[in-house]
Amino acid sequence: MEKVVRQLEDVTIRFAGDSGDGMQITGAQFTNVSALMGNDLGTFPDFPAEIRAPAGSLAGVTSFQVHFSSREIFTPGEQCDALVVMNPAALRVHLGFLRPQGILLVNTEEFKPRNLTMAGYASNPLEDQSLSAYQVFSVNMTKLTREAVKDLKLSVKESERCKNFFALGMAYWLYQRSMEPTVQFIRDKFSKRPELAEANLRALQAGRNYCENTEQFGSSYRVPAAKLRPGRYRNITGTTATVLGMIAAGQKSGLEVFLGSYPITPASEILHQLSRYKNFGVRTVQAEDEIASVCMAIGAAYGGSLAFTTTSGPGVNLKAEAVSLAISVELPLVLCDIQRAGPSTGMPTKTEQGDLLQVLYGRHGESPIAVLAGSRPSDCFDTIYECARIAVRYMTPVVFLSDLFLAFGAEPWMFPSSADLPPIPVRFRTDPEGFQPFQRDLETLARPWAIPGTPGLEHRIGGLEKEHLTGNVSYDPKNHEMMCRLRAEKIEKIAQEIPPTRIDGPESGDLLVVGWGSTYGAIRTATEKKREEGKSVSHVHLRHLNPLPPDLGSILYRFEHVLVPEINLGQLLKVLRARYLVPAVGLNKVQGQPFETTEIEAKIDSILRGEP
Amino acid sequence: MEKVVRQLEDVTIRFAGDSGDGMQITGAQFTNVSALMGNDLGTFPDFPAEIRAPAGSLAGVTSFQVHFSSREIFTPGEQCDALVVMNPAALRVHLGFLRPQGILLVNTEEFKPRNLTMAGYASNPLEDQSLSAYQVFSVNMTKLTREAVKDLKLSVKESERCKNFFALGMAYWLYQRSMEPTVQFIRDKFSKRPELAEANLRALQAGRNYCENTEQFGSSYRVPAAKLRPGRYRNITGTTATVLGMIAAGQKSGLEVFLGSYPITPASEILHQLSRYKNFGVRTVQAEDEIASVCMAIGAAYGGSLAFTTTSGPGVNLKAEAVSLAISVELPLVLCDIQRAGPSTGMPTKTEQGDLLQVLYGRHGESPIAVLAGSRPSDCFDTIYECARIAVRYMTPVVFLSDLFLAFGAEPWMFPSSADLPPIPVRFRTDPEGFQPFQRDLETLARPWAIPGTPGLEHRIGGLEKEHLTGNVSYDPKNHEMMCRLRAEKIEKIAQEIPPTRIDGPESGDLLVVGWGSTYGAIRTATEKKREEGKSVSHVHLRHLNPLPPDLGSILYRFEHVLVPEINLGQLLKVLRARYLVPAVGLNKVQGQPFETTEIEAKIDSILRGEP
Amino acid sequence: MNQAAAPEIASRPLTKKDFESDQDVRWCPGCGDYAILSQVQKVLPELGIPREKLVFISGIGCSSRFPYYMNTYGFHTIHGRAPAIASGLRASRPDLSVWVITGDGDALSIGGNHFIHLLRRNLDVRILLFNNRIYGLTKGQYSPTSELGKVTASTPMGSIDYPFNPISLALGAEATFVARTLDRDLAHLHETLRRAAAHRGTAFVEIYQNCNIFNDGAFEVFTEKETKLAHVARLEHGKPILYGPKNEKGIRLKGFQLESIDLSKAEARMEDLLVYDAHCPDATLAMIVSRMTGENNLPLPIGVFRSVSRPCYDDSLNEQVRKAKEMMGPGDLDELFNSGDTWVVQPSS
Amino acid sequence: MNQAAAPEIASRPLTKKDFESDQDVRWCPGCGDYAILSQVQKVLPELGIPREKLVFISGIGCSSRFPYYMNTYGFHTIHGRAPAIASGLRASRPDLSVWVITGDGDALSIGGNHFIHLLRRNLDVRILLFNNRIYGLTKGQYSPTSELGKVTASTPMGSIDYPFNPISLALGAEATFVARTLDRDLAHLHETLRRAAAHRGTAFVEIYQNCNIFNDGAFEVFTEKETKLAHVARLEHGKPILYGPKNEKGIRLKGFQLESIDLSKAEARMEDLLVYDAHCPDATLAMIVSRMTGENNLPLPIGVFRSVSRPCYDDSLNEQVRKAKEMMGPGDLDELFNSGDTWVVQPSS
Ligand SMILES: Cc1ncc(C[n+]2csc(CCOP(=O)(O)OP(=O)(O)O)c2C)c(N)n1
Ligand SMILES: Cc1ncc(C[n+]2csc(CCOP(=O)(O)OP(=O)(O)O)c2C)c(N)n1
Ligand code: SF4
Ligand code: SF4
Ligand SMILES: [Mg+2]
Ligand SMILES: [Mg+2]
Repeated sequence: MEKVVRQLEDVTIRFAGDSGDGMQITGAQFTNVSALMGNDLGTFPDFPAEIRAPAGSLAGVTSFQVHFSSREIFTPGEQCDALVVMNPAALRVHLGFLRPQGILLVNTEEFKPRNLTMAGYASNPLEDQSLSAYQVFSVNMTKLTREAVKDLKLSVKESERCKNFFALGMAYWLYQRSMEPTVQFIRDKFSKRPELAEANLRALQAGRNYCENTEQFGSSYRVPAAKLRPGRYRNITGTTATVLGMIAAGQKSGLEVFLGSYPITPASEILHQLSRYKNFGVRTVQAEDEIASVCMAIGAAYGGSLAFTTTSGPGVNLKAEAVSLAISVELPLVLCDIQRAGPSTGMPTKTEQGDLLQVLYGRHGESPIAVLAGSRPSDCFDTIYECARIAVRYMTPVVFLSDLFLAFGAEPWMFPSSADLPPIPVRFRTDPEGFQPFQRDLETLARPWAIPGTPGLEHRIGGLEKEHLTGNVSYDPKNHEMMCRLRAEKIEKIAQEIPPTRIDGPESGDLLVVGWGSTYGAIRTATEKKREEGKSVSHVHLRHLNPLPPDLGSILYRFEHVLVPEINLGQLLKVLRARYLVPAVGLNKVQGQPFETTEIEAKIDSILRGEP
Repeated sequence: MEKVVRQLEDVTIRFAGDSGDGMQITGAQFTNVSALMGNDLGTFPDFPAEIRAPAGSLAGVTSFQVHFSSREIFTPGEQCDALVVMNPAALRVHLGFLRPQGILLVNTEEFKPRNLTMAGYASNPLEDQSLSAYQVFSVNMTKLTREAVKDLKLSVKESERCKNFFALGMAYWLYQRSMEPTVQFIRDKFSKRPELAEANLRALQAGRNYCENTEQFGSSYRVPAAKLRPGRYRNITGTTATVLGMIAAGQKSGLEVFLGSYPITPASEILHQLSRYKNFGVRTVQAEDEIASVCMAIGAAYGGSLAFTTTSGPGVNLKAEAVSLAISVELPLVLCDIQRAGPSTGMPTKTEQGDLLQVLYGRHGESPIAVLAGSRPSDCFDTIYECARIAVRYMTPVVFLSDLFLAFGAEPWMFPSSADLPPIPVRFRTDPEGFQPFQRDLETLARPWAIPGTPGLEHRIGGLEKEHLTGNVSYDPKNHEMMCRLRAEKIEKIAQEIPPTRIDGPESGDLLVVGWGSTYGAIRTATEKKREEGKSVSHVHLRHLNPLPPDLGSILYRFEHVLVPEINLGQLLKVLRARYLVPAVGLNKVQGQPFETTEIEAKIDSILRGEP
Repeated sequence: MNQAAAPEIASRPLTKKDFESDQDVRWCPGCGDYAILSQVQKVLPELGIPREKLVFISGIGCSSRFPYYMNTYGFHTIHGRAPAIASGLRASRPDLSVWVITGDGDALSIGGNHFIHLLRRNLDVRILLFNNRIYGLTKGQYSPTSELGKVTASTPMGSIDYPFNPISLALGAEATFVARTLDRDLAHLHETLRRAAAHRGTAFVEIYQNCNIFNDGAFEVFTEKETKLAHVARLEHGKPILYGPKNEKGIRLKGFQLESIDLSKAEARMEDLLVYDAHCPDATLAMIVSRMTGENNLPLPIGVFRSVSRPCYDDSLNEQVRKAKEMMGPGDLDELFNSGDTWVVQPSS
Repeated sequence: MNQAAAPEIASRPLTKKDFESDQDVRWCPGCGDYAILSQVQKVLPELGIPREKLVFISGIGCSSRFPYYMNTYGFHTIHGRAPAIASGLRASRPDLSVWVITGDGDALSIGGNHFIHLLRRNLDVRILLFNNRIYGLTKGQYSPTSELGKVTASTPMGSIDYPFNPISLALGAEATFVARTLDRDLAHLHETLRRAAAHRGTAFVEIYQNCNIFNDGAFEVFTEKETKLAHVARLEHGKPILYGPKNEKGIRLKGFQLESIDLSKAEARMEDLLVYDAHCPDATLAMIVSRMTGENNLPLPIGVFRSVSRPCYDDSLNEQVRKAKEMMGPGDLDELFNSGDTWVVQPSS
């Protein structure tokens, strides 16, 4: 049978199954192949909070979504065009994300009464017409895999474990992906167990052949290469981008990188990855708790290291007192907050932007701090690099905000060459002549970085209020006010280096959508769409949240309406309204999930229609 | 010689000396006598951060200020009419607070080269004309005291230690105070050492006689009794008012009071005082740190106690994660933040209002909390009582904000009778029928308080997101949003019980001054003064900072200008601007000192003159 | 509420089933936590404490999910703080039986301070520490009980943190009851839980627990049939410390060192053996024995290391409250308001 | 920076004066802190460490004001966290000599967790704990070392918290160097500081310090001429534990109990006495001896309880960095960027 190949601009596919089903590897392979085929990409994995919940349970479902395209894209996709489910629980959890008429590839083997019950199905959805809105392809992948490998003398368990590659083979046929990179991957991965390599290869091939040969599938799809900026690319998650940014900042500043951390989802992965780069002189310490981890970083910063501490919301609470010390003694430090859904333990494996106000204001007294946020996985590299640069230039702690969606999401990154990175000049104070620990640089108001070990600069610092210039303890009323204002002014000074704000869309008009952090992709896509529809809608995405860009106020005033979409109940919104007195409104979602483009589009439409 | 007695409306006197000089007792006696004579009063002590710095050093100076009046007053006074200094260091530190032409009583004995040098004087100010702006009375109080007691066979040290009563005797003559209460006090205090009682009595009398008999003093002053509301009064500090409020809330709710605390200035005194009331069933625990102390309070609240935790700024940082847990599991708890000057250790013995934003926003995720602030020492009673009432009625943590100035300041309090206090009804859930741990009361959105020990209500709670009604762990996206919004709505509901906002001055006009916390007295005095001058200036002082009073917005819009004076860099200001989009401006002071009325007056004038 | 009350006896005998909640248990299949849960559910009916008087308080970690599975009162709190929350509850509610469930990370890393302070205060609380020598919930970082050199997600070149010995640490922190048991030795686990329940004061039980995902087999030699008898010695008060497949080995003290002797050998004498004393007021013996870790030809001791009586913080606190009421009379609010120097302002006529 | 370097010898011999800063010392007159400050300033010149290589890190408390008075690098941090800040500094700067100054509240109450973790990690840091058994700076609340029944500002009816024994706690936390000395015994203080300085690893020194304002005389029997000889025993490695005005008393082991014997009596024999071994790999002996507190007819031991060698966390960390560089070569940024699967997008022609 000759099959039709249709061309599509972009496709979102999601692989979902039990924790033991290998969905993460499957998704990663699909991603890799698509990257090598020249598509633009966005990916996002989704894990359960339980480590390995009972097989077949709803709690045990894990998934990986790939959005690949022949044009530039900014998100890992929202509604899926295709969904691969390995069992009833996966169907139950993920069906809601499949668009009407979407392709549903189902592994029928697991649709047995026990599993159906565990997934909360009263009847078998494959048989009760409840899936009639979709193009359902029911295939017993497990059985077909067993058969494909049966003469290899593997145990049943080992045989069946190859079924994810069967599913991948089907997906490869469906979207006309090249097999070669995955064939190579399997050969490498199982180089010590050739029989397993063979089994997985057969499963992959069998899946592909099944689609090619059976009548079930009438057409396949092609997504041509995208026109990306020429250059060398790699796929990168927000986490890896952050880690590389830390190392790059260390190399470019000539400082040794120190990380004090305590494991917490979704930040732990930074600790894991960074700890592998000791050959860059990187020191990572897993401390006894968050307080110790930030204190260790402060100790290292005091000693002249480029110090980081990584955590998520609950850890930021615990670090606040020590961050306040760093503000008071004016030492450089980057606090990375990889946000997750709160309050309290909340939903630790779900995303949120709930910590903006806490990092801005969550310390006692007047303790101003710089705050920057990454906006897409690859942007985490540039943002953390800039955080480090500001920290050492202004001698101040800086907060790097990211979130679970950014940290785990991935996209192609045209990586820079080290020579092109902005310099991070650091000069430790060494001259004892006229040294005063709190004498400030006129341009930045930074105090000198005078590290222990430097002869002649012996001095004392501490958390009590310090006398201007000398740094001696002072309870003088006017001095305290001066120091409070100087610390605030120093942070405000950072604004002098913020580049002009980029506006996507017209410079003035009906509506400006202002975002920060991981909402970038959804807002960008939605606002572009609206402009394509001829609407006067622009987009500003803030990297610098404190201080805000100096030109922001004048931009805001040029628009009729201002909309601030956030994955919280309106935090940047409060900041902008207080600062600029603009009647901005929020679009707020707190579901542990990113925005869907359509949600933002709908809000834009309603504002433009003049609805309240 | 016949001496003149002049009548004054009000007077501020400050006693200042070395830590060992007994200035606190002296001030307290002056206060007590003035109260019994019917004056209205405000007092404020000032301690150094060091426990007992070297005698004669600037760091060792301590003082006590008394403002007493024949009309109603609201502050412990600002510029002093009279200053008593026991040594050069005290003169150096406090002279700036004496008004021009003010009375300066100096103990000359200590004005020796060594002490002058320690105080940083190059020449003796008593001799170099530098005090010519004041009415200086130089008296060798130490020597005169020694002489007065010389036949009592005391050691020199013991004799000299009576000199504070000599100074007090002088002050009593100067302001025509009755001696009797202090005579009684001395007899009681030294009942076991009659020779010391005698010595102090002689010193007191000698001081008075000295003024009466020498030519040095031409006139004395009388401040008649004030027309206070009839009733029974006592003098009360903010701290004691807070402690009594806690006990009262316990008694009226029928709950046992539990305090988990860790010592920190200026909050420790609450722990000290409350721990003396075990006969009220009060349990106080000094925990190993702030985290443990709030966690113990949460444990006690879970068990059905009326739970408090007390601290200052740095401790609030540390408690944030646990407060977030209390918000998530919806347990009642009152967190008392007695603010001091930050950031970091800052100036621990100085006042500030620097923690408003931290208590509002200093937690991860969306974790809304109720916040109330006391405005004068006696108001701490009503405010903490209201905090406790809200906590148990809405099943939520509530923040009680006070500060060092309120905590240590004192004023007369017409105390209520317990019967007049608002009821605090509490009903623990006991009926297992239809029990759901997160089913809400329709009026308050509070969940039931179902304490361990209740048969049939066994259930589990925790910091993970909870399913509406059942409280089971839930990762459902829509449920999370619903719960976040319900928690926020519950806090907003409290607004339904906030009484109409009291406006001092016209209901609309040129300028509204909005304050919160300990700035009450200064703002009230300044705005009254301006109204007396015929200016259209009103005053609103907020007890409820979250939620804000429902009528506040409409009040703000009725004034041309809004001024928000704060002892910080503009925190309530941010909140009001963001919420109501009013172009309010701030008057900000961060010197570890309260406002002076004149500072507020000057700002009012400049706004009314249209200056930016 | 808040009156000290002897735990009432429930009206009908409870069974294990009564202690199972309706929530699906979500640990990995094969996790040692299952066995512990099951034994706790089996021990409770034997204690005669009514279900509503039982409270399980946990921190965060795989182990800390425990309370959800118990049909008693339960509170899954925050990482490391369960001992403090339990302290507040117990200090104010002497009628409740309070149990802390924690992990090696939860109790000894972030929660280390609350752990040692609870032990010294000796509130009447049980602490069950599930020691799997790894962070399970956060996917496999090393913990304060992980061995030196361990390669984990956060230590690609091996751990360089010298581990705590939880028993030694507890003894150094003035604990009054210290025990160790194993997830796989059900009878011993059962018995140890019973003893912990019987102790008045803080009862600390370290339970070796297998995490078959991130640290599988960490305690294998102590739990597998072939090796366990040769490597595990049960401490029994008043008896010599014996072990070996036929109890043919014993522990003898030589100076301050312990040594293993083979009783089947000629020169070895039973009388030389160390007779265990768990009730010794001094913790020294327990301390020496805690240093045996199943290595260097010495066995791993399990059982009760120490069990002595000392006043509980909660009892003392309640006693102070009682005494204050007795001495000063129950507080009267109006009297309280009206104390110190007061004065009257008369209505002006 | 950051290279391991043997502390250089300063160019001219330093004196006590060199270590005095220009700040006025602001402790209460008569406070024991003065004596400690002075001895530290006297010991330092003897160590041959250049001033700029010395860093004093403190928490919050009266004692923690210490760094301000030292003409070295100094960091007065936040309450309880000095051990963690010191750890970060030392882990990244092996060339510095790092000293932690702390109090009984700072180290054992709020800072308890960092304290025990520093000890187990054994970073090369000295901890001087000024134990006055009270919170001085916050005006007299009881501390974790205050005795039961103590009446303080926060315990009007007496403390009910059973205190820590800091030496025992440190030993239970795997400390490698543990010592005790007294503010009033200058020679002993001096010598103990010297030994602590010489230890490679975490050297913990508890210093009994009189707070004459809030807890005056807490250690009087151990410091006053009339009583001290009868109540204090000096531990010396390899020697029997003797005390008494004429060293006529000694300590003997009886089972696991220590007892005092009077050598002037007939039946007492010198050979029966416990010979102290501070270098014993096992901490048992130190633990037993730590239980003597100067009460019950037994003396208070002072001196070095334990001094053993174990790899330091900081050394191991630096070794891993060295090894990684050796194995993988010093990192190259461009290579790092360009790793994993990469692909090229060609300019469209
Ligand atoms: C304040 C805070 N920090 C970190 C975490 C992340 N966290 C959760 S559990 C855990 C460690 C769990 O280890 P353990 O106590 O040994 O329990 P196990 O999972 O092994 O049973 C960590 C680091 C958290 N939830 N909260
Ligand atoms: C986070 C925090 N909590 C509490 C305090 C208040 N505080 C300062 S020092 C101290 C205790 C001091 O006792 P100790 O460590 O024994 O030192 P000492 O003054 O006796 O030398 C306390 C509770 C603080 N500064 N910071
Ligand atoms: S990760 Fe380990 S400890 Fe956690 S549930 Fe799984 S097996 Fe058990
Ligand atoms: S309060 Fe005590 S410890 Fe503090 S300085 Fe005074 S005497 Fe020393
Ligand atoms: Mg564990
Ligand atoms: Mg102390």
